[in-house]
Amino acid sequence: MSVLGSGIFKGMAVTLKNFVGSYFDKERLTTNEYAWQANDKLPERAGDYPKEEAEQLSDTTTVTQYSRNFPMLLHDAGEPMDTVRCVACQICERECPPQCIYIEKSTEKKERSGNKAQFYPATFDIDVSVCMSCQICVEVCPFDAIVMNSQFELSTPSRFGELLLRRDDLLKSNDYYYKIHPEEASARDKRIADEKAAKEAKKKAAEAAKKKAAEAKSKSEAEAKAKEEAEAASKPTEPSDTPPAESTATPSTEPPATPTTEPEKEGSAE
Amino acid sequence: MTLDLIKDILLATVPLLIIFPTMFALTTWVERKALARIQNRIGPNKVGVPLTPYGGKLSLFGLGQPAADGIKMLFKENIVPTGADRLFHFLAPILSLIPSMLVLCFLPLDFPWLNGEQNSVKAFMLDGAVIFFFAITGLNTLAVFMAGWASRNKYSLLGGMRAIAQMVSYEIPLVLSAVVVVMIVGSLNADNIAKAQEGWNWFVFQPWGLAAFVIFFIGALAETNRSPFDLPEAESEIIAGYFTEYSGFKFALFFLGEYIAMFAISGLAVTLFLGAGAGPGVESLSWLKIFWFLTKVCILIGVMIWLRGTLPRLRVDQLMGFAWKFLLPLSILNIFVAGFAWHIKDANKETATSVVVWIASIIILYAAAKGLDRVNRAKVKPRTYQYGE
Amino acid sequence: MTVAAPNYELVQQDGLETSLLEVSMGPHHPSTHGVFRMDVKLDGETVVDLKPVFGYLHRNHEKLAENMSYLASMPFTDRLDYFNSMTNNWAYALAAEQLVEIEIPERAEYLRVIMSELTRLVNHVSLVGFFVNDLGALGTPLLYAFREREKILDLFEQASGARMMCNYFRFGGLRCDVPDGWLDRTREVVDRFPKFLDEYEKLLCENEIILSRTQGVGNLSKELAISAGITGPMLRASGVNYDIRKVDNYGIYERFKFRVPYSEGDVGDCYDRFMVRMLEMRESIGILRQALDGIENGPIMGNAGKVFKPQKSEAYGRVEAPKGELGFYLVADGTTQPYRYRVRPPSFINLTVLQDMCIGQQVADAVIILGSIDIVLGEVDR
Amino acid sequence: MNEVTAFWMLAAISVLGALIAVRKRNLVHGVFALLVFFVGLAGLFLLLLAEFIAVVQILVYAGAVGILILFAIMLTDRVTGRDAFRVTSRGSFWGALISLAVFLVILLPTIQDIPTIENPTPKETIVETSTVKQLGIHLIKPYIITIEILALLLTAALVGAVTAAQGGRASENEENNK
Amino acid sequence: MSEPVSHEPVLQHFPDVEWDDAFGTLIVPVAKATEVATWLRDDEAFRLDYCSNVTGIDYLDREFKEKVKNEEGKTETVIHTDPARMEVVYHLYSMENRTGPLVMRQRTNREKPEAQSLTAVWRSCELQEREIFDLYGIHFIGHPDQRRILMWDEFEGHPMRKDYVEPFDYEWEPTPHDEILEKHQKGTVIF
Repeated sequence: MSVLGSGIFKGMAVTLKNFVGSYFDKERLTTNEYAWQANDKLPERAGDYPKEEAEQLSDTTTVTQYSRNFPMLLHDAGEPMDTVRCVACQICERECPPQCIYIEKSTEKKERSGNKAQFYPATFDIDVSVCMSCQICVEVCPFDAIVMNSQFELSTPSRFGELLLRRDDLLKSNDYYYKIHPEEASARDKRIADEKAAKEAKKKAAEAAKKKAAEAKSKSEAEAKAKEEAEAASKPTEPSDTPPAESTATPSTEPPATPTTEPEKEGSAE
Repeated sequence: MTLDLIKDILLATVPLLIIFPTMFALTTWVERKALARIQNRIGPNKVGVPLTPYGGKLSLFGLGQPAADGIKMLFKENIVPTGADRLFHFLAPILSLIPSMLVLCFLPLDFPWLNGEQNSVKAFMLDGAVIFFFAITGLNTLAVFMAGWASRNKYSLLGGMRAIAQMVSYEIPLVLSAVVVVMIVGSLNADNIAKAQEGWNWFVFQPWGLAAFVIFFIGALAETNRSPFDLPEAESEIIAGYFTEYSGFKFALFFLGEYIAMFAISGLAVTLFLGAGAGPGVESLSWLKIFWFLTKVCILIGVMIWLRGTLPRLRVDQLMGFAWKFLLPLSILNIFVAGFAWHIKDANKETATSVVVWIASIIILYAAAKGLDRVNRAKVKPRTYQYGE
Repeated sequence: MTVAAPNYELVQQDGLETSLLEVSMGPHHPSTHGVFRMDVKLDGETVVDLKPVFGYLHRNHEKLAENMSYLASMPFTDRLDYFNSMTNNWAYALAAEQLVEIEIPERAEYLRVIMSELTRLVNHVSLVGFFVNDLGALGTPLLYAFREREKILDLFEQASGARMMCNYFRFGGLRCDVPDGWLDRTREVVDRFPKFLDEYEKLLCENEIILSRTQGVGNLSKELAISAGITGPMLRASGVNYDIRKVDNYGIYERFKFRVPYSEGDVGDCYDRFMVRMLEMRESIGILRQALDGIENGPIMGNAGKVFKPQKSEAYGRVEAPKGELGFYLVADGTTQPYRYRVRPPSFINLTVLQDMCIGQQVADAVIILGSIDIVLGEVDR
Repeated sequence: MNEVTAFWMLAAISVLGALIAVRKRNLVHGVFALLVFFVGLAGLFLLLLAEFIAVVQILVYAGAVGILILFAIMLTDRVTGRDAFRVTSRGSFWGALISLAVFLVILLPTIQDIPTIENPTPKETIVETSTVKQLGIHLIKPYIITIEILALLLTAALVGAVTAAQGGRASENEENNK
Repeated sequence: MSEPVSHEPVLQHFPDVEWDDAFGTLIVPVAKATEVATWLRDDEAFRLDYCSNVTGIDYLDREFKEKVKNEEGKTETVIHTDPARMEVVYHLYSMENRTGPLVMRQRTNREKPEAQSLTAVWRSCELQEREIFDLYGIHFIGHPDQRRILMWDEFEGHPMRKDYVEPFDYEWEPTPHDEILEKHQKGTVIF
């Protein structure tokens, strides 16, 4: 037999505890203010700024390093179009569930820094008003050319044009990628390097096998060399010529050595 | 003579018209802040006073929010639904504000510093102040009905019907619990009631007074449509009840009327049970009376906000049952308890009698409440839950 | 066996004619949990007739999926029951994995269980909040629930990059592994959760108003519940001990020790549905603890192959989603697109008995009965 | 600005309210006009310093009776009629004349007995004893029997009403049981 | 997985019922559907008291090319024809025995599709059959409340049918996505 109204009083005790607790207990008041609200600066669309500034700005528009919103195109250090990784193979376009990507292949091949000549995307549009950030394009890309950005403040006053991100809006440097998703970026680069090294080692091994008949004993040396090269390749690309002003710990100089296991590429890439 | 009359009228009404709407504005802010904190949010904290036209502002924990709300309400479009009764749709918010404003005059609030040291100013000096209060509060019902009927909306109509039934029902325990005080004091005059409680002789410190206060407070919650009795505006059931179709300043007037009614009824509760302006230091500084009075009102409002943040609402039949089957018998019993206490009062053996009165009253009232609760509570089987593998 | 919808006869008293008030509750009514409409006929405040109206959010999800590759409709399953994208993913993956034989790695199975039980916590805790909100509680319990839900959504975000539309499961495993330290953070959240549940129960379970509002409201008998295909907590509240985690033992659920709470009586009212969910959360925490203890490092993706192209066959995969049995029925015709793709949405079928439960109750009860069914319109309308 | 002005204003409001209440075909409008009349009357009572009567006027007539009528109206099917369609009965002129005559015959002597407003009773005598108290004493002392009989009657009526309502519900339950 | 139900007793009890081994399903003639369903629900051995899922399927006339190895070990293309038909698939479980599923089909023609409503047997069919009626146009004989459910009442056609052609979208308004879709249509990308 309970006291009359005891349930109500218990409930009121809980709310009182929460009321008082919200002033003292961080657990009870988990709300954070927007970064830009703290210093009374209105957010601007990153696309309105010159590239370097935009990349700095995205500090304030990134929530956590894990949040992934809308795809972007990666390029290595240097002039974006010279180092873009995308070869316009159009797999992502085909696999995109809401069909928001449009790619036009370039007519001629173009030399990339350090790589052999490849096609490049003449047009690469993503309609972010349709994109649902499902990351299937990232998953199916065989060249690690498309990764997820983390900008979410993309509201614009107009419905046309500005929500259709063009190729130049989408091109982002690897440094920027390191900045917004450090763990993921280093893991990805490590994997790329490993794959490259494995490939080269294989190639070397094959060559060595050919030469084996002639020079059997040089095999071990070649492998040691391959290993060395793999280590060299695992270092990410050099920083861009004009590094962001406030990028204090540029990850490119010293990549965070967090060996996160990155998923193998799966899904259909037919 | 005419000039004197106008001066008197102004002196009597202007302070009330300044104090209570200001308190209303602050209360909306406090309520939002307090509810936010109860719900582990921050609440409004941005709107402040702009310092220069080019930027920079004084936030003051979002104290500018009521002003911003008011401005927003003023400039919103006034929408009258097609098929609505335009005249009544317009009159209803005004009619809901007038009674709540009017009853403020019956509170024992006088402003001593306004008209010289001796002549304190008071709006009304009526013998039947308490009963006047209830009569005029009852008029609110009509405004609610008007709003509900004139909107030509089924939800509004349902809300209006609920509101009328609720207000009519809860007026009875409200009046009956006030009767106890009237009976003991022997006057309907608010000033006499206040005078009877000077010092620390607040009626809430009597057993019957405590019971009557609790009943009165519950009734007051229902009269002002506050949670858990906010059925006429239950947003999960009937959208916003009788003011579903109101927008802009008309809605603001309803809002204002509702909060002023809250102040008024809390003011009456303070007058009847919490010693009106009594408090430490009132003998030397007469204006402290007003301070204490308003402080007590604010505490009651705070409890209302707290309840709003905690409780879900009742159902219509439960609400009516609670008024008629629980509060009404209890308040009638309380009248007898008060009579009994008054009857055996003995100046010679004050401590002994008061102890007897306390124990007897509490036992009687609690047993009655418990019994009523048991009778009224719906019969349900006790629940047991099993775990299957 | 089937129980027909009860008929309410208007009582005519002494020739006094009364007419019914027809109210269309929805689609923009605040407590229909989305765009849902109930055509209600009222006698005073008593519900005489109630007809649910669906389809405001209909986008023909099934047709869309039939014109897409198998993988491409995975992100769209998130949008079915947007509170529980993980279990939706799992049900779809389960059906597709029956079409082709894929071995799922150990770690992936563990992570699937962890994700789905976290989802169950998210769903039940916010459902109870919404339910009390429907009772008129101004959102306080809901916001407490959301405070805890945010922590779990943060975990989802860390794992998959998105808070709600996770799109995390793949045929044969998971899309990517969880980041470093994720399991520790999960353990922290899981360890803190019972403390929150204690507070929540103190706030809600003894409140006299909640008791009197929910007990005896919206009764659902055991027979009708079984016949109408009610599943999930709602079925167990009606006194049937049936949990697909136990019956089907899909995934690796047979490794965990957990109990299925169900009501002993056959009342099956709103209070039972509310309490069964509260009790289920405690069991989910138990599963989570065991799973976090048992998980080991390893691969997270089986050898699904590059192209998902099953042979001509059909499969029906079902999981115990927080709202009930979520089933996916796939008919493959040997191409990369499913020939028939059917979702068996729990909240849609649970709505079958809405009319039966509401007739004779008050308007206010109709709202909380709808709340206790726990519907998400993305799933109902598909 | 004195009592006379107030009197005329209140009188005008009351008469206007009463007229509108009679003339309006929209029932709800009519009821609210009637309420205006009641409140105006209460104001007149207040002017006569009969504050308790004024309170009762508002409490009973504006509050209770008004709401009762409103509830009755809500049970009817058609609330509004059109003001243009009005059947004026023949001989309305004679009716008005007769009612005026009755009014004069019955009320004129009473009106003449009342002290005129220009010469009101001195304030002090009224303020001395409050009307509420006087009324209470009168009700308890000379009219105690009447009051008790009235109370009994009202209680009987209340019990009767409850029984009637219960009877209705009982038959309903029986029907449900069938 | 829960224990599957053996279909043999059904075939013995009802000679009209066929068993399709490829899909593992009973094919029940429309006329007998209610009888079979009631028996399945009430029979002590089955007690299939829970109808989980009701699905409509639309088959157009289709030709399948299948590469089959013949006796000589050579691959050979065999052409199957799949006749046009409509099917209603029921997934039946038993809550009492915790067994299931047993899959049951009613097969009907495409021109005037009709099937027996099993709402009287399992109440859970009520909304699902309404949905099939709405999206496939299969008429359920004996359904208590056969109206459109997901599409609006004035809608014409049955959108889930394989030969359904989308009408001109009168609610169309331009979006930036149109540009992309147009390019998709012009280009090689076909979904």
